[in-house]
Amino acid sequence: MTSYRLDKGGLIDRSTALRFTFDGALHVGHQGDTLASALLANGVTLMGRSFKYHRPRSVITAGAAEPNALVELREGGRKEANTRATMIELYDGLVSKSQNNWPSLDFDVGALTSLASSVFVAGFYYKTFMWPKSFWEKIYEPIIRRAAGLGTASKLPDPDKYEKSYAHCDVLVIGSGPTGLMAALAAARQAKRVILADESSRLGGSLLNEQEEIGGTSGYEWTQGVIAELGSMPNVTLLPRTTIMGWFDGNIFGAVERVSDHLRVPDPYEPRQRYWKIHAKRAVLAAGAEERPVAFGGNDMPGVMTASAMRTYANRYAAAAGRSVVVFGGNDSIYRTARDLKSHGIHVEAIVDSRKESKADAAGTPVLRGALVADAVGGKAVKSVHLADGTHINCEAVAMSGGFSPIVNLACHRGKKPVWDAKLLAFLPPDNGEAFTVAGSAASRMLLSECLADGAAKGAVDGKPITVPKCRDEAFAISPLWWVKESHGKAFIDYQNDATAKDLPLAAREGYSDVELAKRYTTTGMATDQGKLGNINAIAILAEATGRTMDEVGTTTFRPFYTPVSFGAFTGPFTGHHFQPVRKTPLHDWAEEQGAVFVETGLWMRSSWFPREGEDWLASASREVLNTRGAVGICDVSTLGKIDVQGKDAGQFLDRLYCNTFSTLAVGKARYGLMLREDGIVYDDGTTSRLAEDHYVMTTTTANAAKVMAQMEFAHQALFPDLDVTYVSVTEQWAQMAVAGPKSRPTLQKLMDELVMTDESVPYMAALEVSIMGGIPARLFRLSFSGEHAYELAVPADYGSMVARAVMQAGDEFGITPYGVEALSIMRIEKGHVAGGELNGTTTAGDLGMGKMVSAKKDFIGRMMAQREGLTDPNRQAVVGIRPVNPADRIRAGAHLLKQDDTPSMKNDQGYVTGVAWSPMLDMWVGLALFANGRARHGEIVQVWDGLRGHRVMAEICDPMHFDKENKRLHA
Amino acid sequence: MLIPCPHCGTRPVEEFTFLGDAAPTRPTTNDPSTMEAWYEYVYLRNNPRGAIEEYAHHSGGCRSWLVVSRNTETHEVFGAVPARDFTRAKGAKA
Amino acid sequence: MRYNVFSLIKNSFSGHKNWEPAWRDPVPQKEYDIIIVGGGGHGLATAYYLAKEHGLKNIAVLEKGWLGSGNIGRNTTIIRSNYMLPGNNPFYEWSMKLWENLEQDFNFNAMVSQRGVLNLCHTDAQRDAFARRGNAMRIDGVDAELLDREAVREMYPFFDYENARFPIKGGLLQKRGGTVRHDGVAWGYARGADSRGVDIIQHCEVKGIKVENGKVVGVDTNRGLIKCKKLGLATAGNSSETAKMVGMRLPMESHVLQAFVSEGLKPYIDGVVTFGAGHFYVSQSDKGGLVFGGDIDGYNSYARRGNLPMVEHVIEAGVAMIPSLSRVRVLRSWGGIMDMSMDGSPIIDKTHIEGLYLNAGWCYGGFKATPASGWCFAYTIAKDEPHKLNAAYRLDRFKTGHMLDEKGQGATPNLH
Amino acid sequence: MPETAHMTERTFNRVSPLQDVALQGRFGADKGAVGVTFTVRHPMSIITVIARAGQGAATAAALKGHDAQWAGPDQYFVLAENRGEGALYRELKAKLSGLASVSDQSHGRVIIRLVGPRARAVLAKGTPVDLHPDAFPLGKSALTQMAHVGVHLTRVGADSYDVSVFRGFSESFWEWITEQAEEFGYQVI
Repeated sequence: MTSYRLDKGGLIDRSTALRFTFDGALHVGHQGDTLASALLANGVTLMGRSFKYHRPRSVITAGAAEPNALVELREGGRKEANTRATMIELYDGLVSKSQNNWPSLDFDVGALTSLASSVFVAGFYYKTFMWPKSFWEKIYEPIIRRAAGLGTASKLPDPDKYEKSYAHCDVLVIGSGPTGLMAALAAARQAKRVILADESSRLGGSLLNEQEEIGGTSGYEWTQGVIAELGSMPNVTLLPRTTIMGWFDGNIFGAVERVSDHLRVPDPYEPRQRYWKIHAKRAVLAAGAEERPVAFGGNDMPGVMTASAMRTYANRYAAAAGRSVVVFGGNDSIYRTARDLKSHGIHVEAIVDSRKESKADAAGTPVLRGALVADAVGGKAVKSVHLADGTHINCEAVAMSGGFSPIVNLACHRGKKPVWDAKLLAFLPPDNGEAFTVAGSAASRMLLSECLADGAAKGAVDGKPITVPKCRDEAFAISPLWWVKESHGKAFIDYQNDATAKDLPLAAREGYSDVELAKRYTTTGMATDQGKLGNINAIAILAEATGRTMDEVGTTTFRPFYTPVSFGAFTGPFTGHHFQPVRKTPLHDWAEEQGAVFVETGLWMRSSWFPREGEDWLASASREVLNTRGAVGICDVSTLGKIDVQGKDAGQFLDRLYCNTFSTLAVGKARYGLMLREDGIVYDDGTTSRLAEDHYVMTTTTANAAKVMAQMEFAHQALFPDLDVTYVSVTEQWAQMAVAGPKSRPTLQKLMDELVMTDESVPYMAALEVSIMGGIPARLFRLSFSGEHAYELAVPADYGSMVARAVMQAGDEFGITPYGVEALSIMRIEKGHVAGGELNGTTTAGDLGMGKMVSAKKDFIGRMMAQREGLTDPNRQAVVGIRPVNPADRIRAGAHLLKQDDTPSMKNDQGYVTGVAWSPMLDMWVGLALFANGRARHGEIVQVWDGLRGHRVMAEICDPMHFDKENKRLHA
Repeated sequence: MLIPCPHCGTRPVEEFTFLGDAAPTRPTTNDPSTMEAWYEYVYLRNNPRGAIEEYAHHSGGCRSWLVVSRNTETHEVFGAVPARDFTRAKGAKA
Repeated sequence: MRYNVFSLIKNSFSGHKNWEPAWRDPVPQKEYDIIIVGGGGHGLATAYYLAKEHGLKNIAVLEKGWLGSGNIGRNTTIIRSNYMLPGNNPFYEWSMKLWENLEQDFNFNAMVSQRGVLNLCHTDAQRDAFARRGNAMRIDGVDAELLDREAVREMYPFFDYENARFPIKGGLLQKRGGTVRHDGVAWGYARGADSRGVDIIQHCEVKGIKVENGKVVGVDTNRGLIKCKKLGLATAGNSSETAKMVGMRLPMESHVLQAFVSEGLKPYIDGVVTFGAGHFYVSQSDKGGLVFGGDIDGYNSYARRGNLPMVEHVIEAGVAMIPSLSRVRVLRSWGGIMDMSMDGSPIIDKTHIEGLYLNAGWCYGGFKATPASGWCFAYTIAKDEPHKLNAAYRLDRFKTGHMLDEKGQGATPNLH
Repeated sequence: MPETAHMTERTFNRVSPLQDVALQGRFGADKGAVGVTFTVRHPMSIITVIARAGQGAATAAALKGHDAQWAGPDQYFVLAENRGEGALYRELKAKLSGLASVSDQSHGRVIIRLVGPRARAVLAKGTPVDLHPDAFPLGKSALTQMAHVGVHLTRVGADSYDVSVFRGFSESFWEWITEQAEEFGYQVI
């Protein structure tokens, strides 16, 4: 054996040669290897450095619980930190780097912290770095932050894709070892819809790692038969490379399928990972058991690993952890470990069995009974071990086994705690009922025959059981083995966080004896493996230190995620511009033709301004205003919410929704309405038109359309269910355009099929159904947000752009212009109309100057609470207009208002500017503000205080209506 | 969490919007003497640890308001009825 | 024993075997002058300031679980004072000032780190709202800066500026905002209170409140009746359940808020940043984990755990803000129970029962308030009247219509 | 409705919001048969019918013979191809007078049809509804969400589904759903 690759055996394809690098060094492995097994086979045992002391580390496990062998995988935007080498399937061209070391993994300056490790005990940082005060942020903390952390994350966008999917099944089986395969088979043969998921690259679980016999053949051969049968059944979905990472309410399981992580880059059209939400009627947890390390000195040294890991590397990956091995533990599994290793030609120096007696067969290996490994000796690799009795044994590796912890994590994600079994020396899963059962070694069934039978039983709870194959069982007996106190060196409990066995008694001594406090104080169990290996040892040590039993100490809380999940998986395809859907109006194409600049308004894209050459937004918007007020303009207002309200009680229903009255509205007319919340605060506003006796169409603001719809549904269904009314959003059915300005009527007249537009036929606030352009059904409203003689024309959406073009053509002779929301906003501020800045969820009808609209004659939502003293106080801030004393001055939204001579302070604060606009009509900045007792203070000169932007001007409080106070233009 | 929508069948929580306890009843008069009752209706909640009947809007589905029976401590869901039926039943009892 | 580098080195020579407990594990006495229910941040801070500021001695803190097992131990560690309403702003700024001197005050390194809190904006309306807020801060002497897009890009060049659905337009920065090691706050206050004679009694659950003639006289606990003259309730998350013991219904609902931490990384993001077009905020702990959160799950809950839809919702927003997060892994999620009040603001007040005081309704803003909350609650209990800093946090404000609604969402607790 | 009546219905040039988006051709994985075939059903008549109080059964009965898809309690989408502008709306409004509210949504929604062996897998990437034939048989409709967008989903064949979304979201939704089909290979006809 020149390398550490065994001459034969293993589930690797020796005909392949996969080239990969680790810290720049080129190595070769085989298909079927993990990065960890390939490194071991190449004789590379130093794989990383620990968090605090920068101790040299190698693999401790061969699986998902690995705390030590974390690497930076891939490069550029695909770089991922902290990837467990034990879970990385080797591929040709793999690039990996060690982490948390400088200048190199082999020579790491950070390891100097080990010299001061007697100071750097658990929680030391809470006791120091406090003097001098300023040093914490300037000196201590930056050093700590640089030293802490593990890998370096990329700051480049991820080029790969991710996907999400739902799945439904009758039975979800988690884990595909002997238990899981039997459970899946039993359920599948009953024609249940089955999903079988396993985190490993191949199904088979421990049967891929161990030397077993089932049904007269090898465990591996047996898995191949079962997997083939399952694979042929249409009711079965097999999900290898899929980690079930959480169990949630409703028996919903979160899972991540690593679709392409075993490839250098994903295939075209394939995602890197797929996130599954699995709705399972029933689930069986067959996740197996985690072997626990033993706390002895140097139990973190490269070469020391769990016994099952060492077996797995030999059996599955044909990789030897060392040429000569000491096997140490307190249960019978150490004997099969020695046997397996020997079968591969690895020399086992001795079995060190902490128990004085054991019936297990050592098959010729020397056994030291009642003995303990106290320290591993070496540095970057094990050279020997010292036993507690002083015996010294040379070896290259140590296989350790403190026992087995059932992998109960998922079964505890919904709050129940595992239960200690003093005989089995394990925390058993809690009872979660039929919907989620635990089987096999995850339920502490330690014999293969028990696992097969348990899987078969729990896979099919009803109907005919399937036959359980015969198998060879390995005897199993266990005694406690947690911490070898005779150790001289550091004995690690939490490898990654460098929490040692001595840290726990210290925590207890200082008052942090509750398991949760001890965890937080020592950071035990807070590393990327979340205590999968070490927490059990911590509990045992804490129990002893405080004179409690294991169950009195108890576990910390098991929480999602079973293993860490990439942000990308949870994000799926909703990245970048696809974060949220884009909503386009029916006039979008037309607006684009007109050169619109669009702005995000909620999910909508609205046309904001329509610049001509050389214009910035202000120049464009100003021109649009002047053009509209001077002649005619057209604006896309399709985003306003439109709700069809029909039924015998439609008017009555609207009366309940709005603070003013709609049941009295004449057919063919529109009315402005103000809607309150039940707490008396204004919710929304808009016009509602009556198209027929039993048919209204409501409009809402763009921002509140969905909320208002939900409020209506609530009001009807939960509050007033006996009203005969229906309502449905028709927002998207209609393309709606405002046509405003003195030439709006002659412009629109050209489109009308029959209607002759006059003040009599289309009076102010008219709402008519009309026919345009040779038969297109349309709705014509004489409404005005701009303050001009204006209309809103609604046409079925597919005709929207066509009609808008026709309006443009019709208005051409008048010099029509498209205008956007910027111009709209300027005109509304000129006119003192309230919008989002004033409808801010804290203003009352009175604050907005609409107190008179509030009916006292009927019940409506918000009526009673609006009467509270705090909402009727005259000193409340009310909407006012504001304009600079010096017309050359600019005021800005968000500036606060102070009395003329007051100094800035919150006590002196009188209100703030809610919205401003450069008024091209008035040739100055004007605004609206919320101002204490505002309506009584028109004419007052105030400071507009904008300390945030270093700006302060004097301004006059005035009527909100800055322009055309008599509303003459409306009727012009 | 799965909610058994009486109209759509069982759907997951992501399709629903919640509005809290359905126990408070909107007073039926606007008489000034009922201010206290209105205040309690709008602001005070039992906020139980355990069983609750709560408003849920199937906003990502049929848009019906439901009253869901659920345990706030375990998130166990017992059932759901249309809010309309719940309100009528409450009215009938009163 | 004072904590400093010398005591640390000295103890290292004796194998750290001579450290005194940070707090005693006392047997409850039969009677106290003041009992605080809830051994979380606010309760412990209250006891600390009662002892320190008001010279009171005979005080107990009763905690049903372990010390700091509530929201003090499960929040995302952010401190800031970027409020805008007159009832809120001075209170939170006082809290910030207490944070700035806290560690020297209680001799415990809680790692107060003023790394800056940046709120991003993505629309003109948001920027106007930030201007209003920033000016409300500045007008009272609180630091605030309004940044434009390029200034944000300079701070965080790896955010999405090119392909974003909702482009970043700027942000509101409070440089004095930052993070504090949350457990350290609980432990520092506990140790400080204990050293001033306060009995901190863990695993002592209050089952009932004894009221005689309209006056509090004690509490029934799983360790028997404990008498008191004054009783302060600081049981956020469970406030309604505690108040029920005296027949009170509160204006709040309990909701679960999830929080998350990523695997440890080398320095990635320096300050605290809040996304403005979705529910996501993030900072990086000294240990290297990205600590982040978003919104409450939305349904009433006393379970300290949430569900996947909110996990997705939060992380989608995270990647929208920082595309490279895609390959970072989230390690752990957990949940805390929030008192979601009817206006998003808390209550620190007396009650209609003599000697009974209420500290509740913190929504998900309780951590940053810890020092001022304890300080004001201690004042309110000691003086039997609110301090002017917590004068607006009245229980009856909903009845009178004096809500403190920063977000303008009204009486819908899950929208605050 | 007799054929002659249709002859008098007026039609105008309706522009689908997907006109320049749903381009014909084969896309995504290019080996083997396509997994999904997409069609935009346009122009369509789509009418929302909501029964008035107590008229649920009568409304359902009156809709017999129409392509009426369930769209909520006592609510339907009534669909038809090749009808003139507003024709089906007027017809139903007359027919259901007093029984139900009728609102024209013909322009407000866009229907995308998916046909093919992988159509179900594509939809499962969006909706939590279990589309197994036992749970979602032919003719069944569901209101649900996909990719943050509310949809109305109907099984119209063994491996065929109609998905209807609000017009304004249709382009965004199209981008999402076709991307989900890339791994299977898809065509647009």
